[in-house]
Amino acid sequence: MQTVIVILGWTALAVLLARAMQPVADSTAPQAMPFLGGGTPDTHAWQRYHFRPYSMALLFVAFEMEMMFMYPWAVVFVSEGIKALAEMGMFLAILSVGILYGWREGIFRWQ
Amino acid sequence: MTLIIVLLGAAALIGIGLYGALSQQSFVMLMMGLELMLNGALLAIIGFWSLYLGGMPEGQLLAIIVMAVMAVEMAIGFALIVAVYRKRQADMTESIGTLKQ
Amino acid sequence: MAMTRLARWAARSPAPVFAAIGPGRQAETERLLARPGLRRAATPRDAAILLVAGDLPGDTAEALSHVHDQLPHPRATLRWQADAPDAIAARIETAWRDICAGERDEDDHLPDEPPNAWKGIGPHGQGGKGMMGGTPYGRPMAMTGTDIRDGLRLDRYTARFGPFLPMLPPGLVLQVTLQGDVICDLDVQAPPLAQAADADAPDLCAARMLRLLGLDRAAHRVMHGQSARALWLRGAVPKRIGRIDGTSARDRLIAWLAGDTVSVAPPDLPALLHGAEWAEAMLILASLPPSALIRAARGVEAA
Amino acid sequence: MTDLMIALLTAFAVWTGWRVFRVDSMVRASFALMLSFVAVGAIGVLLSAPYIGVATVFMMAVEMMVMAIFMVMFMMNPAGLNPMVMVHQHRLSIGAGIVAFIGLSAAVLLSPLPSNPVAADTDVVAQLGHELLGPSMLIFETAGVTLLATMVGAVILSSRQGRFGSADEGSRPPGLTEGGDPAGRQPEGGGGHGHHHHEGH
Amino acid sequence: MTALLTLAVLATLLGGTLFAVALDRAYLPLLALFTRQRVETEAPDRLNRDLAPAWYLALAAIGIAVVPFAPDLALIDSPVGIVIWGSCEALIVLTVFLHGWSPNAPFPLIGAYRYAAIGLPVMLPSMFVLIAAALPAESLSLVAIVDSQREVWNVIRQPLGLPLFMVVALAMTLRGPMDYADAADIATGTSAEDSGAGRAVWQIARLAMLVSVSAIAATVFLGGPLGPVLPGPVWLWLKTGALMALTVWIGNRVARTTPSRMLTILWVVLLPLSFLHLLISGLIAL
Repeated sequence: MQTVIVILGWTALAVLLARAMQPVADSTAPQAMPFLGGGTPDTHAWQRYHFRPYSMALLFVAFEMEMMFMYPWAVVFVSEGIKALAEMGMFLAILSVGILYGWREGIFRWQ
Repeated sequence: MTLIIVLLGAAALIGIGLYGALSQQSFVMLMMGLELMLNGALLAIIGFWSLYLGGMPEGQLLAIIVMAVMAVEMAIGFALIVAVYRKRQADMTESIGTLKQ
Repeated sequence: MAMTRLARWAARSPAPVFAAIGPGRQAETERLLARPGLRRAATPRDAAILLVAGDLPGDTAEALSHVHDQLPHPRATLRWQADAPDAIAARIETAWRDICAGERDEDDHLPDEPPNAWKGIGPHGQGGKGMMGGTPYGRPMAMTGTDIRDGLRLDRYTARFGPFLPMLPPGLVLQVTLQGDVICDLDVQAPPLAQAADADAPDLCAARMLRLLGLDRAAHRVMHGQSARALWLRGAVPKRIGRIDGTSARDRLIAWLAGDTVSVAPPDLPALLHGAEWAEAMLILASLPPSALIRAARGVEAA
Repeated sequence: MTDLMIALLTAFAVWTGWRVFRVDSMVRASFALMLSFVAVGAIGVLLSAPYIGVATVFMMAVEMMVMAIFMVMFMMNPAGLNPMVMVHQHRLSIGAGIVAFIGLSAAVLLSPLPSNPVAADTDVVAQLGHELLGPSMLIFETAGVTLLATMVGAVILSSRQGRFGSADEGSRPPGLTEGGDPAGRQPEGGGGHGHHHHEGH
Repeated sequence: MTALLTLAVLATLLGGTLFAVALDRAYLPLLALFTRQRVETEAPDRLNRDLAPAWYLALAAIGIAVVPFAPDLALIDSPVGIVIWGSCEALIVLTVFLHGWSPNAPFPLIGAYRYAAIGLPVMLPSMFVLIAAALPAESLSLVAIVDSQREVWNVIRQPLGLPLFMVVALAMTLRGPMDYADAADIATGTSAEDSGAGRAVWQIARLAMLVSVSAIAATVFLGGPLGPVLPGPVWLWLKTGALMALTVWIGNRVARTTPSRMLTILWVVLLPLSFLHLLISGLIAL
């Protein structure tokens, strides 16, 4: 209960503060142009942006799920002993295969 | 009473998610509909677990599984979209059909 | 009262200067901006004073107006012709005090109209015709095109970068087509402005690269004749980039840090930058001594 | 007090869920979905499921970040600079959504739901940990294998350079004339969607 | 008690931010920004432009609220403290992305995407070191983690933890070698179109985040409020201040490599290192 109230409270306070500290923005058309060192763009900058490491992002989404299992594992680690270590070792070893495969395919570079 | 509120909210999320999954032409938006439905399922599971099942550990595990399903769905779904886009330069659901040809 | 106190505090801070550097003035200007009372702004949004060093050629006038108008109000333009560095530094400080006191400001040079005529049509005033058509908010949207790396036909963003971009040599205008941050197409539209031999000084060249590596303090130290005092300097510059007859960008940085001048044959600029990531491309450009870069760009233009 | 907060958070989750399909900007859509997840996570924290609740926020923040990246990558007009509606079978979908909602609500309202809340002193995280390492060990390791399969599958599908050459090789139809432009759909110079010609295939 | 703790959090955040400003020697430049006009870019996403700095600031405050100010005393005394901090990290990536997305300009956009590419995998080592710290405590709560360090601090017991976490701290506060959002080659990236008060608020939030990350690191690795003679909060402040200075020092000293290269380093060097760290910590904890 307190957790949620505190988090909501800080968020609300920060939003109010940030709003109070930032006066309304206002500018003319030449002033608003994106900065390119004097150059001009042809189009809007918002685009179907070619995010280069997209395979990495997908691998990451799958790999990161392991955290969901690791947090509860950490809590019972000492009481479960060596069995916990072995089970998590196996789990991480399985996932590491995926990372090694991705590395071999070169997905950690800009595609 | 709390459980009913939570479950009604879950039903609404599933309804909106279903609407999105059926109506959106774009594959990516369709996935958002699916995620929203899973969100509703997650809310229902949390509600049931907490207020009806008296905190069975399997309930929490089910919630984790739902999240894992979301991650798998996202990773494979987007990988498919990338593959289809590479072939067809389109992300519409209709263009998946032309892959068969 | 509170406002004037704030303004007085503000006037004591280093003056934020954005420099537009003319022919032959690069070395002088870079040394000027390393002075303690001045702050080199990386973008005009962060600057209050536009310093125009030397006589800019006529074809850069429009670009200068663009940069000038991008400075937030209140702002001032200072032209630096033959003053001694001490004199111009004093002028900048006076101007900054006047700006903070609200006694000095300049109007836009360019007319206040969007780049393309446009009238909002959406329910909230947004948008143009169709999904991708028209010129919403005065500009068209980017369109898809071939990519040189992975074959995903996503949007290509074309723009002219320069002539007053702080990470490019002064005067260089590149028309670049980007997909993501990879350079898919490149065209040298104007070569860098001619610079005297002192722009090739090892400390200035090293400082330019150090700034790109995020080491502003080290750059400062190098320009004041001290050692760079930075960690992982060599490792941070990828070994393979910027190879020109046997030396790579990393080798040239090491030579500059040791205090040696570097001379390289003018490279084939488009071939060097085509297909590079933006971060790499900027490192490659900074790793070329200005004299070689100018000859290279002129060679492209003549061809 | 807790009930009121749960009701408000539920309403917020539903509202942001609805906004997902009503905003033009793809970035806003994915972050609206994220806010919906955050509200559900907060409800979890209030319903004595602190781990599941907070972990929902954690996982979904990451997933929606990736979602936003891919939405912007593949959607036309990703920032919603032009107003747009991209739906088909709209009436049917609305109907299906409403039917689903009414059906589920009726099931909720009509079935008896005796109250059996979590005991206040349960250490739910440790309970989950013991469950994972004990009775549900197989589920846990199966999840590992599933995630591995997902990782490998995602990499194979999404990366261009595979063991068998470029993924897009031969994907563009041959030219109508020698060395000419490929037939079939060309990237459009303007205009909206709805011009999907696939004559070449 | 709650009111007192709220005040303590506020005081830490405020004092820490002032200290961070001093470390960056940025008092006067920040003040000067408030006298400048705030320029609006072409067709910006106004909602996200205004919300991004506010969220960044809020996440800093939430991060500190999890930190115990004395043994057994935290504003958010949650059984899953480190997961809350993990969520904060995930949301920081999102916030920085929004900050770069909202102005509709090329350099901020490139910065935003670079940060997404680096910020996501950077969270993995962070989660691993925090989980490693939770092993001897047998709990995810930061209060319990502090308790488990009564005999020996984690910085000695788990020597790889703090260095790995420093990398994360640099990334989360947009500093030095991990500052891919605001790099110099894209004219300060996500901040390239910020001016006036908007710029100032973002920079302040960034410095507040430095306090938050350092406080978490001080709690997890340096025993937080534990220490002889002086009261708990003072120890926490001293340790946090020391870590802030260390972070700033590293940020000013280490060169930034290209994003593509850093991504490979993260997955191929730092991730195996954090696996190793987890294994060592696990064996020691048993």
